[in-house]
Amino acid sequence: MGMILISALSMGAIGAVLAGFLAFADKKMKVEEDPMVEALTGALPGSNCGGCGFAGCRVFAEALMKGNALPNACVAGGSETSKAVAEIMGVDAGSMKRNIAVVLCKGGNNEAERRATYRGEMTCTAETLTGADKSCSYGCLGLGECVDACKFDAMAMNENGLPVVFYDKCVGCGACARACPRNIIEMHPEDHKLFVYCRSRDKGAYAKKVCKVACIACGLCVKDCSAPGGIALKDNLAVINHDVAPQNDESIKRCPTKCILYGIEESVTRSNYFASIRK
Amino acid sequence: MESLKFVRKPKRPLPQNNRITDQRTLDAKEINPNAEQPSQAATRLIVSSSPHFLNTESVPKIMHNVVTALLPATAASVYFFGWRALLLIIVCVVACLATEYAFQKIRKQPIKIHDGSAIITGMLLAMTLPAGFPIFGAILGSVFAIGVGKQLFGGLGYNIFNPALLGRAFLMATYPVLTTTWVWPRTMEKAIDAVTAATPLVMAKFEGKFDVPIMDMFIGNTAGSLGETSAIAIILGGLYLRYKGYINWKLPLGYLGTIAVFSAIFWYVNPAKYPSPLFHLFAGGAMLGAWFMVTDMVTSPVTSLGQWIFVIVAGILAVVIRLFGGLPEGVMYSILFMNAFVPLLNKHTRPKVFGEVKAQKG
Amino acid sequence: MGHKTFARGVHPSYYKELTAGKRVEAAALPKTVTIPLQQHAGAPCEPLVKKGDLVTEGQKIGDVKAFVSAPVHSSISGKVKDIELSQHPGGFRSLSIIIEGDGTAKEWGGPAKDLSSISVDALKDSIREAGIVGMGGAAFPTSVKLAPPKGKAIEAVILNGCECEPYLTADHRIMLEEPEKVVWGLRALMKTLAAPKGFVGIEENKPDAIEALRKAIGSSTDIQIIILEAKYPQGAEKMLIVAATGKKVPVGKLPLDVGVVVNNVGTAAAIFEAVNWGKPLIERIVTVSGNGVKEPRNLKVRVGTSFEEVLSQCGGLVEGGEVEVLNGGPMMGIAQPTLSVPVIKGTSGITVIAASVIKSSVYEACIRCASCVSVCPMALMPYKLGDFGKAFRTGEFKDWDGLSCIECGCCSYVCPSKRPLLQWIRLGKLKVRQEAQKAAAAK
Amino acid sequence: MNNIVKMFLNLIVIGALSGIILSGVFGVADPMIKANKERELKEAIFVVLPGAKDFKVLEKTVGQEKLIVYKGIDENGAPVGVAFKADGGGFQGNIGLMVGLETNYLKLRAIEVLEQLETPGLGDRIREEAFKDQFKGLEVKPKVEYIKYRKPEKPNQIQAITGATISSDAVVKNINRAVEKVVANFPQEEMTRAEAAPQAAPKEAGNGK
Amino acid sequence: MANSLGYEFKKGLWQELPPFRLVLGLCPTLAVTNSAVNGLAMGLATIFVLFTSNILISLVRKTISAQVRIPAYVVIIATLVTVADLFLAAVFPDISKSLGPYIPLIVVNCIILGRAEAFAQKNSILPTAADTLGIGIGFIISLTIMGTIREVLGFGSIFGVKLLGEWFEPWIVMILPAGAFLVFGGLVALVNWISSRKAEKAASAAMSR
Amino acid sequence: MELILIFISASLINNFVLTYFLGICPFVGVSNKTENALNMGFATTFVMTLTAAATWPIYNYVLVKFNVPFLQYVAFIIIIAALVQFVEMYIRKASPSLYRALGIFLPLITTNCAVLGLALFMVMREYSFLESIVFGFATGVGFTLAIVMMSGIREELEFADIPKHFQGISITLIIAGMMALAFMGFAGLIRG
Ligand SMILES: Cc1cc2nc3c(=O)[nH]c(=O)nc-3n(C[C@H](O)[C@H](O)[C@H](O)COP(=O)(O)O)c2cc1C
Ligand SMILES: Cc1cc2nc3c(=O)[nH]c(=O)nc-3n(C[C@H](O)[C@H](O)[C@H](O)COP(=O)(O)O)c2cc1C
Ligand SMILES: Cc1cc2nc3c(=O)[nH]c(=O)nc-3n(C[C@H](O)[C@H](O)[C@H](O)COP(=O)(O)O)c2cc1C
Ligand SMILES: Cc1cc2nc3c(=O)[nH]c(=O)nc-3n(C[C@H](O)[C@H](O)[C@H](O)CO)c2cc1C
Ligand code: SF4
Ligand code: SF4
Ligand code: SF4
Ligand code: SF4
Ligand code: FES
Repeated sequence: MGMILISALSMGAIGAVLAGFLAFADKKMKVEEDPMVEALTGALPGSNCGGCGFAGCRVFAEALMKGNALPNACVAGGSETSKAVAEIMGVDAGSMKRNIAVVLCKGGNNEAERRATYRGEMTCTAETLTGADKSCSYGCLGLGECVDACKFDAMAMNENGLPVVFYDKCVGCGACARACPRNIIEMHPEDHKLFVYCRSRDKGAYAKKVCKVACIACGLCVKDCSAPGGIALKDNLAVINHDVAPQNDESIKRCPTKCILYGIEESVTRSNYFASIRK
Repeated sequence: MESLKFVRKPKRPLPQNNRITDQRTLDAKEINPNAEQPSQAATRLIVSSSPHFLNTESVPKIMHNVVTALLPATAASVYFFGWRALLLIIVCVVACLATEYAFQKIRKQPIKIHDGSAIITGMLLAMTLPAGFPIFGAILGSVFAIGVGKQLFGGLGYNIFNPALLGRAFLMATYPVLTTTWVWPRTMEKAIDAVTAATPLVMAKFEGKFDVPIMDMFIGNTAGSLGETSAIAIILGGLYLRYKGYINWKLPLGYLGTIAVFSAIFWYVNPAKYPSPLFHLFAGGAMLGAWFMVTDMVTSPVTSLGQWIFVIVAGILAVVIRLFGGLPEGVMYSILFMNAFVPLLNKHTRPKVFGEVKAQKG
Repeated sequence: MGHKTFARGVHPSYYKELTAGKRVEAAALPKTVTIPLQQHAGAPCEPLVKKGDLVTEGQKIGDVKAFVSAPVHSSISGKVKDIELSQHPGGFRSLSIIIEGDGTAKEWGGPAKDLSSISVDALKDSIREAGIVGMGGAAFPTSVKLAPPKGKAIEAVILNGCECEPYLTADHRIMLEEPEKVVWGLRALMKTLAAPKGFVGIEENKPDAIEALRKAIGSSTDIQIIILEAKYPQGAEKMLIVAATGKKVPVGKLPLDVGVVVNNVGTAAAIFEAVNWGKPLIERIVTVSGNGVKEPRNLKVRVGTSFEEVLSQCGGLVEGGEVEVLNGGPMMGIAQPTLSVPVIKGTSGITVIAASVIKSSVYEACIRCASCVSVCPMALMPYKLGDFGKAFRTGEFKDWDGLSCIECGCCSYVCPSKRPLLQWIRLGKLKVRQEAQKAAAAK
Repeated sequence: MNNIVKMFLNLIVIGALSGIILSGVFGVADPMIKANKERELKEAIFVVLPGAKDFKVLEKTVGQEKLIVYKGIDENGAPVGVAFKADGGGFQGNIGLMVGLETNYLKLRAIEVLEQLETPGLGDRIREEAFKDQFKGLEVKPKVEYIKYRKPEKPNQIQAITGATISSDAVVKNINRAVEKVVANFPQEEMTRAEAAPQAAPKEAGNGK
Repeated sequence: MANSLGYEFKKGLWQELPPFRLVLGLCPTLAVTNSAVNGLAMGLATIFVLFTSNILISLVRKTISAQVRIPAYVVIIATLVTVADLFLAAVFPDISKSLGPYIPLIVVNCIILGRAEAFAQKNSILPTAADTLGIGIGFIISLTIMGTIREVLGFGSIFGVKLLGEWFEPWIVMILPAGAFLVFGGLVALVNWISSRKAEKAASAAMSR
Repeated sequence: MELILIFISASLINNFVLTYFLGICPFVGVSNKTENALNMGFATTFVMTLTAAATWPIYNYVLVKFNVPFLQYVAFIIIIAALVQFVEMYIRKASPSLYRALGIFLPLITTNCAVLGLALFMVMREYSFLESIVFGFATGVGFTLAIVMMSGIREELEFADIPKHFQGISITLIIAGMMALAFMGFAGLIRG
């Protein structure tokens, strides 16, 4: 009996001491924290297992806040935690129009001239460090750095050496646009449908010589556009003002090189693309 | 959360594993035949990043030279242990090559077994085994050495530990008795009547005897693993490599020097209890380790200071294990242990950048 | 006997015998020239002429107010045909003035003036006005080097006659054929900078040039010739300075911080012509060499002449197969995607490398052989920098001193796995630069 | 403040409950655990002292160290030998032995391995009968020795296990060390003295001490 | 978060299979799995603690204030572990011996506190029971598999029954620490491979539609 | 001498991580960057030394005295938890810069079974007070050594071409296995 008493008393005492200690700590040493980090930390398991690769749950929460971690990195909590975290962090997805990536070059292997052969690290940025082998100094180099940058499997290189964006997969993160050293990819709201698929600011004669589908700045689309100022020529290139130009196909009809196109991108979804390849 | 992985780039996939392919030439020539050159239509211009001159060294060249350098030791092992030694070497080499081939095939990588590095691993692994070692064990060791020790890290160049030694360490842990069951060399069979032989180091450790004539150890006339017996054959190969410029003198000499100096201290204190430095240099795997394993480029540091630290600590550890450890030989473990430090050494012993004035951050 | 040198470096095959014995010949007068408005480090020029204008040889056709810049001049007489973007030998496209020649050429010449009769300001002025830039490759405006910040005393001017690049012999020929100009130019540099000492650094494999310069210097002691080991990159500024004077240019500092200015021997000769003859930098010696060109030669070429035209005067390219046409030597030169690019002020050579020597297009994993580490003249860790650069890991790239790389290419040269280390390091530098720009823009 | 009270209550209650539960469980389990230990000890002693039916515990304190020997007696109370523990480091960790020595301190009766961490299949073969049997009747004067690869030649020699020389060596060293201590500290007369015959009923667990 | 009980149970068997998918509780997994029996025993001990402690925690979760959450849970867990330890020592002394200090270390097994924090603390008893049973059974299975592999290769036997014939030369490394790491690493890779195969199949099924 | 032997034994020969499998979770979790690993190692060493110093008297003067050794697990874990928390708060107050470097790793240590294992081994082996402290410190050093070595290797492997399914913890554990093989060389280094 004595032992039971001793045990109960000593454990109770330890508990009391600990509680006092923690109460004291709670009052005296509390450090003000970002409420968002608090909320995130609360949503995490708190077992500080380190499984996420960060030193404990709080650090992980801070990394989440800074955008250095993915919500699903916590292994201990599993899917529930990921969901909860995503909820807390959740940007109001519904209120924003989706952006998607548009590749503004159609000069692939079949259309554009390559005046030399490039050897070296096979990424687009690396190639731009040397005299690039493509004659057009604005066009896509075709080494797929953008495809590598896409973390959502929303891009692939086609047979013609040009990147394709899958309309159904792209989440509009813009990683591809940032990766492209030639700034060929632009992010656009998905209701933009009319694009000049060329970035060449070379004079028409040269542009035409090196690429069959270059914009040669002939000005026909500018004339055909029903809204004045919808399309303008700037630096030897037709530029569309999407706020003004009607998103239809009236201005593309007379383009001699077919570099201005309407609404082709949305038809490419991931599955129909791969289905077409398989055939 | 598994992301789907398909052929992301059909037709002309980006080079896998960073290999530069030459596909572009084909594309340009075939698809765009009228891409004209300003002059000399038949000559194609190449663009690449400088430098445009490269020297003529190549990985296969280096590796094949190492194989050549191992030939004297191979010959010596066959001379001392008979055809069984050759069989063991061949089995290891073939098993290593086969494992490498299988891995590269499974991973759909270009097959690179001709670069010779797996041959070296096989030869060196065999060199660390006793002549009577069973064939199945040799195969197991080779598969582990190449499969786990090298290919799991991504193949040549990425491994952290010396594959041959890892294979040997694995065998040591798997079959401790078989790996330490020695046979006498043919040349001294009738000298001793016992069934199993004892290497000089085993005798030193467990019987306190280290009276094996140094000359015998130098030539290879003692019991031991295939490659640990004939010091002269190994030195010959090592000098060849040094002459060819494939090894840095710091590594073998630093390692051997440390062993000699450190063991000399003990020897000086108590020559009756501790063997002489010469004994340490020529016994066991010290020579093989120093000339062929410490010098493995992949698993040794790249900086000068790092190399010094590597060999000195490894040398001390080898002597400590030999003199005080449970095992008679410490060369293998000393090298493996230091292999694990190589990344840290490389990172923290960077040379001072040209013109660097302030002290390097520690 | 060991000559003076620096630590590390490599010994590529030099192949200088192809052109070292050949006198400099004048190239044919080009029919048209394409003169890029950016032929130098620093701000590009703005055109001073319009389409259709008539220009004369030596007329200034482009200039800009910026301090770090140099004017450009017409290298022939004729009519401005166009001003447009065209391929630049640096691998980009730049605005260029295209001039159609009238077939006439001007005679330049005159006696050497007495240096003491010219004021420092006059010297500086004529150097700037003549558009003189460094002819050792980087094309840094020489006038900038001649205007050190106040309080920095220059103790020595070093002339760079190393020419450590394989194939190239332009500097060698200048020293051999016009040593007086070089010495005069050096003295002019010393005067403008008030430097008491002058050095000429020459690799030991050019004994005839050393002899010629010795003669030109005569008995005076203000100029000293330093014989250096033939090793690449002996000609790199920092390596030359440490070999010649034992001083190390600190990281992130300029030679003038250790009281030294380095100039190419060709630059010195150009200064002679500019000051004595009033001839701007419209012509330079170009070594055309390599195993891909039929008749290697040393040519005196007008700036703006297309590579194609220069090469055709050397028998043209070897037929068939693949070649690399380089602006410069094989170690640092820039490969050209087209032959329509013009020779510019910094074109010290056109090297053509044919298939047999072209880099293999495959590389292997790094086997950590340490070769790159042991040759890097800047004592960097190229194999790591390559990895960081390739992966755009700018933080680590900077931590491992990637920005100190002088892009000499020794690391790529020695790598047995044929890894394009320097290209990756360039990627890393590019990303660092871009990030810095972004950070600056954000402010 | 409510919260703080709650904190205190939480921890005190949980702590106290834990104490109660544990002491309860301990109360039940402890006798059983002790019995297990006792049985183990007894079994080991009887193994190394064949013929013993009971034992008597003798204790001595030498310096810091407490020496314990178990004097085995047969049904008549006649001493059959002394048993004692011998510990010491082996290849991987401690090797704990129970050693049975004849009362004349000349020969071993048997040994038993109580505890060892040696490599399975190698060093742990010291637990095999073949190895332990070698110690039966082994002379301890001048001391126990091991010999490698060959059959023992002298009456104080055993053959080491091939590939586990170190473990064999450790066993031998442990025995020598322990025997030496026992011999030095427990006069032989103490051992040869007869004891009262053991009661028929097995002893109550827990008072072996 | 209203998942069915069946789901909560099943996810521990594959989706969150510890310790391969849910990388927690590595220490016991590696340490005690040198034979199938040990693995099983450890698994059982763990599931006992996991189940009871999480049920308790789920019961009291509302009454415990946030600041003392972890200490309170730890006390509960440690109490239960002590119970398990005493029980094993009293009833199965052999197993208790071979598991050694790893039983008390269940206290700090990350799985238990991890599940307590991640699940029990937020859910009522039934889902908690399903979750812990699933996770616990997954853990038992994993440990037993690890133990089996190591025992078969290291001793040539399974649950102590000789499986491979005399020809088999046991791989002693499998019983050593190194073997534990290697086998575990290999199993993790295997699990990765299987799950990526599954995902690929699912994806290609979706695509062919 | 005894103390030196304990030190070598606990840090090298019987390295907690590589031979007793204690503290594997942080060993795997926090070994991806050398800086983190080093700080984690320091923090653990510190806590381990303190734990040894704190649990020894409690065990010997309280639990044994009152004859309630069965409370040791509960008591130890509470002491450790409190200790870690106390250290964390103290450092946060005393030196914010040190806290930034170390503090974040401290919570991780509570659930590091190496710390509890240390206390248990200490009791089991009946170390004296001084020996316990050396043991605690040496164990921490051994942990630091292992985790720092691993972090160096993992940093190097970031650029390696590891087969997909082996990436991450799989290869980490396999490397740990190789390190365990290498550490086997120390076996038997110290014998009685
Ligand atoms: C790797 C490397 C090699 C160089 N080699 C030479 C050379 O051989 N000759 C030379 O005149 N300049 C060479 N330079 C350029 C010099 O560093 C320096 O810029 C030049 O000598 C300055 O003179 P300048 O401004 O008159 O051109 C080299 C530069 C680098 C980075
Ligand atoms: C931003 C910048 C400023 C420089 N300023 C000076 C200067 O004030 N004085 C000088 O002598 N050189 C100056 N230099 C020139 C360098 O020292 C060096 O000669 C030039 O970059 C060409 O060297 P290289 O041919 O070795 O590459 C400057 C270079 C750069 C990039
Ligand atoms: C994995 C491994 C485990 C070992 N385990 C033991 C052991 O338990 N006991 C032992 O005495 N030696 C052990 N050894 C030591 C070696 O077998 C050592 O070489 C041997 O003791 C030498 O004795 P021998 O002369 O009988 O071969 C082990 C070695 C290795 C590599
Ligand atoms: C000088 C030299 C020594 C080598 N030593 C070894 C060795 O000890 N073990 C081995 O497996 N491979 C060795 N190799 C081959 C190769 O480097 C090795 O297979 C790589 O470690 C595999 O990535 C050596 C290569 C060279 C050039
Ligand atoms: S990287 Fe982002 S923006 Fe670009 S295609 Fe992929 S998901 Fe779309
Ligand atoms: S779009 Fe840009 S990044 Fe993508 S392949 Fe073309 S050049 Fe490269
Ligand atoms: S890292 Fe830069 S400086 Fe060093 S060798 Fe390579 S290119 Fe030259
Ligand atoms: S030279 Fe090449 S293989 Fe050697 S260390 Fe450098 S990058 Fe690696
Ligand atoms: S189970 Fe030991 S640290 Fe996680």
